[in-house]
Amino acid sequence: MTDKPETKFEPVIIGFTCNWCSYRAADMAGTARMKYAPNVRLTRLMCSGRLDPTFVFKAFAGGADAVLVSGCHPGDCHYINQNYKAMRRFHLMKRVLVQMGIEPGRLKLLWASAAEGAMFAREVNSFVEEVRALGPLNWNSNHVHTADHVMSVVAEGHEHEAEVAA
Amino acid sequence: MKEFAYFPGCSLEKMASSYHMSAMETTQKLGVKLNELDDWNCCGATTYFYIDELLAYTLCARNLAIAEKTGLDVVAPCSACYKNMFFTAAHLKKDEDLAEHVNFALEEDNLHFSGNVKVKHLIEVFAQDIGPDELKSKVTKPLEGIRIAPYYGCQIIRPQKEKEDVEQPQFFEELISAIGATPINYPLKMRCCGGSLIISSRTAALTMVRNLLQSAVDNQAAVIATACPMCQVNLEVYQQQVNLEFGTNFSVPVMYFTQLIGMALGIPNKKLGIGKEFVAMAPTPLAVETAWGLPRKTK
Amino acid sequence: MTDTITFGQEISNLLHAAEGEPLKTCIQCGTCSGTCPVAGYMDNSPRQIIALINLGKKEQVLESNTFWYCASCYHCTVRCPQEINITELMYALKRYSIWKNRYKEGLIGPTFSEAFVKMIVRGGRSFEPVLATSYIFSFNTREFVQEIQGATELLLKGRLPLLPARIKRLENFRRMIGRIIPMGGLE
Amino acid sequence: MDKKDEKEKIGVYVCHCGTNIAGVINVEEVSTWAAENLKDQGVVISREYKFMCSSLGQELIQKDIKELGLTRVVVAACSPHLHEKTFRNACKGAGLNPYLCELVSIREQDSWVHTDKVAATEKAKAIISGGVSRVVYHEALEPLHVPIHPATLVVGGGIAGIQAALEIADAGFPVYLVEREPSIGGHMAQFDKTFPTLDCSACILTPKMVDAGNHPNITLLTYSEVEKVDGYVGSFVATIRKRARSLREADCTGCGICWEKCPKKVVDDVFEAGMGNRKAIYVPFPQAVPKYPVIDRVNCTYYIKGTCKACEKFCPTNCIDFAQQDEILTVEVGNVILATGWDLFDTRRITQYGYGRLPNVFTSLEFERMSNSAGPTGGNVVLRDGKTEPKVVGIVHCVGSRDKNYNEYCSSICCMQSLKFAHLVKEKTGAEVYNFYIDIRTPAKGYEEFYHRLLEEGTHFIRGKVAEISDATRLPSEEGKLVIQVEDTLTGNQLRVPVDMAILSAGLEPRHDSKALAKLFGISCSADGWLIERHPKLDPIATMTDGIYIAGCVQGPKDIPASVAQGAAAAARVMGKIQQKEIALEPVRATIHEEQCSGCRICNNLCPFNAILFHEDRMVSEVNPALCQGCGTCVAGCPAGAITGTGFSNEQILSQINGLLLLNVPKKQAVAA
Repeated sequence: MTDKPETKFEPVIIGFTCNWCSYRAADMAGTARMKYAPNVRLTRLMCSGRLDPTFVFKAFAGGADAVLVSGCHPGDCHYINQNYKAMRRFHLMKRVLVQMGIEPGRLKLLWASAAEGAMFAREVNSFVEEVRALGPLNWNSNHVHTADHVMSVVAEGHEHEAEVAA
Repeated sequence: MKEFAYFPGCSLEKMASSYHMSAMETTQKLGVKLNELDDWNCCGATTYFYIDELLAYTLCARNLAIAEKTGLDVVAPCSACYKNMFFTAAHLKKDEDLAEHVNFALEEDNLHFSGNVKVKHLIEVFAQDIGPDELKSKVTKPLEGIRIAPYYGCQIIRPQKEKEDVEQPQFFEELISAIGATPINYPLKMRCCGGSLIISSRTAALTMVRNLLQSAVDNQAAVIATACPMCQVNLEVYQQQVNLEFGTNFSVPVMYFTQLIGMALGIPNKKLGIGKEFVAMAPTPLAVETAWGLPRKTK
Repeated sequence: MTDTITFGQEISNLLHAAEGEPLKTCIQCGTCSGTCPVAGYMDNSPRQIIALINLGKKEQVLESNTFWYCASCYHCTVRCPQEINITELMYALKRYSIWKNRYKEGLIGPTFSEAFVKMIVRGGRSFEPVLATSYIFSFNTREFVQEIQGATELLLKGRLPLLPARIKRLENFRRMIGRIIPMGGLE
Repeated sequence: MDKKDEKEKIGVYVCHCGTNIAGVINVEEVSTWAAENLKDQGVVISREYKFMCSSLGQELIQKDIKELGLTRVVVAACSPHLHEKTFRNACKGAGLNPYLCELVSIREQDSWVHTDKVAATEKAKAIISGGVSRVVYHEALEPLHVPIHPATLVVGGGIAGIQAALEIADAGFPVYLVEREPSIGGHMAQFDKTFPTLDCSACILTPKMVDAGNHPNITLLTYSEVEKVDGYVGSFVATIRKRARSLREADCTGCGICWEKCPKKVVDDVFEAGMGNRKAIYVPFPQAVPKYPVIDRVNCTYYIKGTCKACEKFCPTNCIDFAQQDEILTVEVGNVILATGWDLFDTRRITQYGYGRLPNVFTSLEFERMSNSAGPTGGNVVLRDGKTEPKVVGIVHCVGSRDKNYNEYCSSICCMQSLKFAHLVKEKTGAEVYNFYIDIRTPAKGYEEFYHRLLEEGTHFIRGKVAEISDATRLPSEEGKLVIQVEDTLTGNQLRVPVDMAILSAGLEPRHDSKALAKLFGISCSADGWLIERHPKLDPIATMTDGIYIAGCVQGPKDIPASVAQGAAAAARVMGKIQQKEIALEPVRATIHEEQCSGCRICNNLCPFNAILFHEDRMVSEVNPALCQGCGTCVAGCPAGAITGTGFSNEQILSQINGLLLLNVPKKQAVAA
């Protein structure tokens, strides 16, 4: 980090997309040759409802500077309403991130339909800029840098969810 | 007893003093206390927004901030004041950046607006907080047989705030029924009286006033009830000019709804500011004569 | 993407609480103009104004009397099928033309508005007799006589103030305005 | 994460896609990098090729599988939505289980969207690294096979449902046709003429209704509703409530004496759109199928007061049964077609158009009934007084459509419907007709020609959305008329058009209970209430739930030809399924490991398809693999981690994340990336 002060910080962002809407939005952006920042690396899930909070914390623990969670628009889920569950988890994860000393701005939720390639590209760009402004993820040294620790926090997240589900 | 902060607005100081008087009298009788805001300033009508949006928001916010200090919701009897204050409060609550600018200016008068004031129109206090049923129970001299045209005008209901009916609302009619009078249904009850165009675009405004008066008269209105000083002035004071301009012969009394409610509650005319109008309300039906304490004519 | 900002973008930027360029979504259905009580007096109907803005015809828009005829009744706004706040658009155009000091000759609106705001900035409250001087002299003789008659009658009924009302904390008030508009701008 | 004991042999194949990928990404560099740096992961070979999807490219992979004994394959090319099947089949051809192949996208998500060649190349490495890490945890899977029950449930007896039922029944398979109203026929039975040919609606519909009623393969269940659906494609079990008609159908001849003698008149809000009356015992219209009446128990004097029984007294076959109970039927079917149709937009919501307040404002359905010779006015176009013919008629388009205050979408049929009305009004009364439109949309065969015909007939067309309809008259010429206020946007004129009658061409809305229907059948429904098809272009009649198809207006507003086409198309799909006798399902499913399940039941509520069963006796949950659609929400929600999602397991995803972050790559190179 110290060698070239003039180089821009290039964040690494892990993106979770659902098979039906947001992954197709990314495909659509590609087919239409829309350009966006190369900082996002996407993973495909069948549904945003599949997003286990562990994945997000694993990504942070593994060195991602930010995580993008995306799914179908509320009301358009191909599994009826599972994206609402993703939304609930998203809010819980934000809270947990704060407890872990990570800026909540490093986690973004994006609803994108299969037709919204342009929007997807635009939102990715603005997210990259937001994360660039936050700088590299500098995890508080008090927090142990291991997956084990993350898991214990995740378990806490699950308890919250159990309450919500009940 | 319900209590509200009260923002009278410039018109009610003199031009529409009868609205002010009747508002105070009727609310007191119905158990609502209106506390006039300390050192309020003009809301700017529509003109501030023509010149500078930020200035407009700041001037409205000053009144809102003064109201906020009292911890009460604020009531405006004038539709333009109401609309300005309502949307200023709404925008400031939503737009942090705007609120910051405005509050920076307000510091000069040791004020701060944090968005915790609800803004109501005076007629909403009657329609919602008091309610037609409660009003009806307090009526001592029902205005039986009087055909009243409720004139909503524009800015009480427009622009739309939530999902309320902006085309055919009924609350004004309900209040008129509650005081024993007959609300008339006429198609132009929601149309504009011309507002400040009476100054800048006279012919246009006079035509609008003419159409409104015509619609009310065609439906046999004995009196038009308004809830806004601007509407009252346009419909009443400019009636003569309409007659000159179009060769018509209108003579329709235009009263504030609070004056009509006041009559039904048995408040003396003088306390309601009756007598300041250009077109006196013709005491045709017998019931009204009794209500007004006038001697009955023998036929 | 163009570097220069279009007239439509300029106007959209003046619309508070609007995202993007709402005017671009206009389907030219004419609901606004059909609803407008003053449309008959406008040289371009509100719908045409939107079309002109979208075409970038700045001169034609500024020469139009349309927005000075808007009575702020908001009837078009509640009916617009695309939820465009047309009344706010009219406000925006008024502000734009005052800032650019460009408006159709013979309009009372701009002069009156400036007089009104100056009055409030001075005293904090409205005072009708002073206000009248900003427009009354532009009336023709017949209108002038009618207006004076109306005023006299109002005075006789005790409905016109003889002295201007002022607010108490006027100094604070003026400093407050100073934080929004540098004094001298309007004074 | 513990590595598996036995190392997989992985082949990596990077596609150039001509210059589509190679133009931005340095494909050779990526390929070499993978061979060198992903060795620890098990990569034994890495190749690049011009077009991997070509037969030569596929053969390249197949050859390596056979010769090098590859156990896993990663192809870095286009989106899996394009060629996943291709490469899976290639692997299958070489004897490798197709699910052991992973396609990662370096085209749509890399070369096509980035311009910085270095960054794009580095990203491609990360993407491939993710794919390699993931594929290690892939499992050999077999598609699920489910037998198909030959019967079909068709819900909704309008033209789309009738068409679907007839097609399937004609092919020799049994159909249950369920209709809520006492007769099939739907909205089409209410119409007079159909655009653009002006065929008589009843003339073309009635034969089809009769066919459906008499068909040996169709079980008609009218006055009935589906209450519950269990099961999955191939074997659904539907519970249907057959409401009591209050008469024994077997004995009824449909002679009509009962409704002639019934003393109770009721305003018919359904079939006559409020324009006419029926009796408390009634058939909705003379050509009703089936011919049996029903007793409307809400309005029948006997059910209200306990006396009357006029129908029973006069019935020649003694078939009236006041004590009849609703029947609950359960039927087993392999597929379902939903064709429940639409509701008319409630024009009262647009108060400025005055419907309900101004008597001579009519809705489109009211006009349909009025112009129908079997309707309440005997086919005469008259004002609300029932006798005066209008001299001027205004037809308002886009009522409740193309308006964000009501429905944003275009209802697609109203333009043509309005043109039809204009023609009928002119034909029947000779009145002047004004059409107020925003745009005239005539995008089907013969439609534009019909519009031209109307232009020639002298109908007035005014381009402008009507602002309001009122009785606020000003001029003597407006006296006693309705005034339509509108801007003629083509000339910029403000118009006040006085008319005697205004017809509101109201839009189509989803059925008021369409959301409940979607929930009942476990399919999705858009925010405005139309059911969602599997693909808007390529699969408009299937849904995301296997075995459930949609046809007609339940999917979105459409005209009669389109509804019929969809009904037939849905039938063809169903018949194809039935012919297969069994179907293969993608094995992306969740499974619960019983020994880890704590029986907390959190997953039970998470599943949108009710695929998770709870065994009270053992206190564990179990996933029904045929019902499970593989969304994975339960996998993510299980606090005990007892659920695995095949194809998207925690190991697969977590390992892919590691790969994407280049954690599986020796440190030196990772930093360079």
